[in-house]
Amino acid sequence: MIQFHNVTLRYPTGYEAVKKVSLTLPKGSFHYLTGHSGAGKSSILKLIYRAVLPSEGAVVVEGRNVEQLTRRQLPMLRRGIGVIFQDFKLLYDRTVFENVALAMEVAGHDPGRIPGQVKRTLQNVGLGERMYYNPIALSGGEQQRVAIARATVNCPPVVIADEPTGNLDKEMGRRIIALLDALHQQGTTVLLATHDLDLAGETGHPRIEMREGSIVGIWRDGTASGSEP
Amino acid sequence: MIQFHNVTLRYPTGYEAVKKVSLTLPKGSFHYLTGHSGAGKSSILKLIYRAVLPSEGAVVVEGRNVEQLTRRQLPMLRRGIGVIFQDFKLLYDRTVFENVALAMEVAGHDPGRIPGQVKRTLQNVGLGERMYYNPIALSGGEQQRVAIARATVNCPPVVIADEPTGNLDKEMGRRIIALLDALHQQGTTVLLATHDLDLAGETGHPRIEMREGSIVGIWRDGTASGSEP
Amino acid sequence: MTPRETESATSGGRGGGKRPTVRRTTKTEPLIVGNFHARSFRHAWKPFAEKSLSHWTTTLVIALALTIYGTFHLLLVNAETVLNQWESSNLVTVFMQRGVDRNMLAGVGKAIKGQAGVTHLTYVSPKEALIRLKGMMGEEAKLLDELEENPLPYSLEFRVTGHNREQVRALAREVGTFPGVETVSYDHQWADRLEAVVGLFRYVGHFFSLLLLAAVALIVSNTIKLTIIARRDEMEIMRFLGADDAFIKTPFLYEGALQGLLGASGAVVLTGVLYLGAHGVIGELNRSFGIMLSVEFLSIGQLILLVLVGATLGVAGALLSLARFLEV
Amino acid sequence: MTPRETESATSGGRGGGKRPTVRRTTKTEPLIVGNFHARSFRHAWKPFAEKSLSHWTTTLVIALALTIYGTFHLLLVNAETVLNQWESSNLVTVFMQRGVDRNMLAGVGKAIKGQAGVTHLTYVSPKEALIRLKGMMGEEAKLLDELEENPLPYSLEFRVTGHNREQVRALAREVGTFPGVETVSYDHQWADRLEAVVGLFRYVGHFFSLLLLAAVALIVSNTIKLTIIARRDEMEIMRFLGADDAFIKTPFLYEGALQGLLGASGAVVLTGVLYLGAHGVIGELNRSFGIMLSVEFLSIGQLILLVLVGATLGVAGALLSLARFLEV
Ligand SMILES: Nc1ncnc2c1ncn2[C@@H]1O[C@H](COP(=O)(O)OP(=O)(O)OP(=O)(O)O)[C@@H](O)[C@H]1O
Ligand SMILES: Nc1ncnc2c1ncn2[C@@H]1O[C@H](COP(=O)(O)OP(=O)(O)OP(=O)(O)O)[C@@H](O)[C@H]1O
Ligand SMILES: [Mg+2]
Ligand SMILES: [Mg+2]
Repeated sequence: MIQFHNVTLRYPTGYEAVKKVSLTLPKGSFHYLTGHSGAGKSSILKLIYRAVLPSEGAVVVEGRNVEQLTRRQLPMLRRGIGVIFQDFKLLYDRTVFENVALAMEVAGHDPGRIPGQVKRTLQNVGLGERMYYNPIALSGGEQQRVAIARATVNCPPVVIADEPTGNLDKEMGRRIIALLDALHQQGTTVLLATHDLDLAGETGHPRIEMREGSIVGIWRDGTASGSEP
Repeated sequence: MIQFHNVTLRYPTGYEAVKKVSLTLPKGSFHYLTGHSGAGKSSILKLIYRAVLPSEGAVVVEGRNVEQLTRRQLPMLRRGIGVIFQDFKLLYDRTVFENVALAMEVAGHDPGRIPGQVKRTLQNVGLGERMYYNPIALSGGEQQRVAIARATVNCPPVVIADEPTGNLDKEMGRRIIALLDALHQQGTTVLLATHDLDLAGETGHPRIEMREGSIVGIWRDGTASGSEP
Repeated sequence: MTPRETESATSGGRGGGKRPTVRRTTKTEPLIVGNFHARSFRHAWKPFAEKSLSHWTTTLVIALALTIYGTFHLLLVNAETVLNQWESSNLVTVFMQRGVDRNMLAGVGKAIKGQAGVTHLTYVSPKEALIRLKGMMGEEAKLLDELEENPLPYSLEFRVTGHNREQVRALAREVGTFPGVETVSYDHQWADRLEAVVGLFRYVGHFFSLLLLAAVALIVSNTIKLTIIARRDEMEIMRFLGADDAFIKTPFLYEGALQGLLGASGAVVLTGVLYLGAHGVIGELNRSFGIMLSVEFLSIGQLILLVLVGATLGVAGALLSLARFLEV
Repeated sequence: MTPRETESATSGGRGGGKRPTVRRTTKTEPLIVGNFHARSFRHAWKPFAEKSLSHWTTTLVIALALTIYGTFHLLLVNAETVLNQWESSNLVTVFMQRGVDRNMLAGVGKAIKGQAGVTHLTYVSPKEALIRLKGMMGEEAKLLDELEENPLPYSLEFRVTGHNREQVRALAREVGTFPGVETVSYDHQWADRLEAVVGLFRYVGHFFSLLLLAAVALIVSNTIKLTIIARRDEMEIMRFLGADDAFIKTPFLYEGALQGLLGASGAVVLTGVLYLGAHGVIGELNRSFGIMLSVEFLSIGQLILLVLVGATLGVAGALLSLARFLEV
């Protein structure tokens, strides 16, 4: 469960990217997060995995206020959240396999289990063939899928995706959504930021709409409801 | 004018990303380049600004075979081509203004003319307010627009755009297309790779469709024609 | 026709300092070593194994710095040895009172022999002493021919070993109280001079030693910074993936230690080469001074110390870099 | 409440080695300097101005290396000066034949004064000579009391300056042929010894000098590599924007030159400090040896040379890095 209590995020420039946002994402839910460019989608996601700290209010993940995590607890939080970054954040000096394996190494997994799990995950995103290439040898869309594989390889309870289909054609985009949906079926909490309203409308999941830092509505099955308290 | 004569691009992995492509983009034309993820769109663009050399065939830009350019001629070629990279390639240790100004510095423009031109271009993409921020302080879509500003600030005869709207909402996407269209009206040759078929269909410009490294058709005003000789 | 890439303007491309090559390995999968320290060590060793110029040149520079450090100490050690040799082979001359006979002389000789460290005791007869004096006087010796009677007393000479200057002085004072002894003389002018030279050396050496050790730490810190910068993307990503401090920092500590250890080992070799090379010059010195300098190499203990100093400075440099560049 | 960013795991973030700060400048726009070289210099100076630890520590390390280099030369220069002083202030003693009178003595003295480089000519009477001899003999002087007549001849002493050993020898031989001169003696044992010491120094010094100069080039190359790696994205991007070689490379050459120049300047200062500090020790040496060593500092020419060596090595290091890491 992820909760935002009246959260405001003011960047050092003074710009308020998130304004008094309150939000609850129940365990095992799947939400889209939409809004214009600069609406604050990425900022919301960053608050969850504590890439930024709220200026006001509290972000609570699995019952813990992220702001009060100690140095030793922060890594644990992040291991529980698989993040697909808008800019991928891949390592270009190692193979696709090693990029994905890193997530498991960092989490301290049994080394014997790593290769099998990494391969399975890469095959899921259609990159079984490209496993031992460097990401530099992949197209934009293929890199995006590596990022997806890395975020999901540890089967984290929460997956956060920032424009995971921005570089993908419709078909591949649908495949990725289906993949995240499958994780959701297994109980993973998913939050997916996208600017593609069509894609967000295709599955029956609720859509949180942002505008200029505020949540203007949550749409469920095509009907709007007001912002949650 | 940009011409591909039977161009094949084989990457060091042995993968043929571009297969015997012949293509003519007349001076002042505007083409979309579409295709699935991994179809070879970015590879076609890279061949034009000589980020990669063809394995077979010849790429001819403004009457010159790019492969035969000397060390001194390559920079001249590139100054004539404004590239919007799929991954932006911005510098995060300087301001938006400086990022865009760099393109003018590199091209050896009169320093007195630089600030005015840079500001005008940034205002065109809606970033007049964000000029003295670092790109790190911008949203994904805003960064994409900085990349667009940098590619166009020198008013190059050719503009090449790789998914310039991948991180933008529909509205902002249209604005960017309109901006590139305006350049096209002034005589700039534009080639725009995108996976967004809707967007590509909205303007009347021809669309080159790729599949697995080959051009499968060129669509003009909704009708398909065969690949050019 | 092979494909050509002109994509990356620097050899670093987007990856580390290494050109990102497209690997298509035949082996099924890369080795993932389980042990945390094995992993850290692998990461630390990687740039060395990949023949990173900066890592090896840094190692060379550290080796140079520690060689200079080691050489200074070698010189100091040897200068002190020389000083001690000079002192301990000090010639002490005991002049007997006029009229002392051979019996009394023998008694004093026996008493002297009883003292610790006394070697090479010789009796000098008045006749022998006169011949020596003539030798000393050279041109002016002729005037001694005019003496009717040999005016010189019996004397005794001996050398002392294993004594420092203070102890020699005490011994001389004691011998001076023996019955029949007129006066005791010994020479320490040379020792004074050498001590001044050694003092200069020590001054310069300590000055440079401090600076050099600081330099080594800074050089290591610089190379570590290089690695940190080259790996900053990796570290940022690892943080987001949930890596803890130990996971991120330990490889750098290993790298620093490795840097220092390799540098120190290089220094040991270089110092050795220098030592062997200096042998010829020292031989010449020996001939010139008419002495037998036996120059010593650093002891095993000192060598181990040198290597430990290297490793410690390496780790210190790594910590410096981590504190400075890895804000956490 | 101020906003807090924990975004970047390294201080480098995505930019250079510097934490990317969000600037909202009040000045209207950044200065874009037109001149190509001004731009290159600005870029080269930037890390220094930003107090980049690695740039300043590299500068310090270069300063140290060049200080050691400079100090060796200082020591060599001074050792050679000392050698020359010793030789040229060599005391030459001229013993006259028995029975030579004051007139003849004066004649010889005049002839000697006519020779180049002769200073401090003094006449030593037989009486004076006897007193000195007694002083030399110490305990054994008593036997001289028994002489009825002073057997010593007249003698002359003088020093020669500006002569090397060979020239002193030739002079002595010539004076030996003057009428009434019995024999001429001079001492060059000391010079031999010092020459051996200087030889050792020269050996060690040259060994280290070569290594140190190589080290300086390598260190510079390392720091330049640091900048290249930190700026590799920038350079790749500039290449794609159409930058030519000069635009990309010149700032690095400036940076190398700057690094070397600053290091060399530091070395000049350090050497100076060391020189002043050594004064005390040298004074002690002077007292101990009973000599007047006037230690010289490096000449203006040598200082300029040192700075030029620094700059050259800096540029060499930059070229090395560019060749190695900036594949073009
Ligand atoms: N580090 C930062 N410092 C200052 N301002 C920032 C920072 N990051 C983002 N902003 C600003 O906050 C606003 C929201 O940014 P955010 O990245 O959350 O937008 P977004 O909804 O993800 O947009 P996009 O769809 O374009 O990625 C933007 O206007 C941006 O300029
Ligand atoms: N440097 C490279 N080395 C080896 N293979 C490469 C390299 N770059 C691209 N490829 C491969 O070539 C194919 C075409 O890549 P390209 O980047 O042109 O695709 P794209 O059409 O731009 O796809 P996307 O829409 O996902 O960006 C891909 O399958 C990719 O894996
Ligand atoms: Mg975003
Ligand atoms: Mg692409």
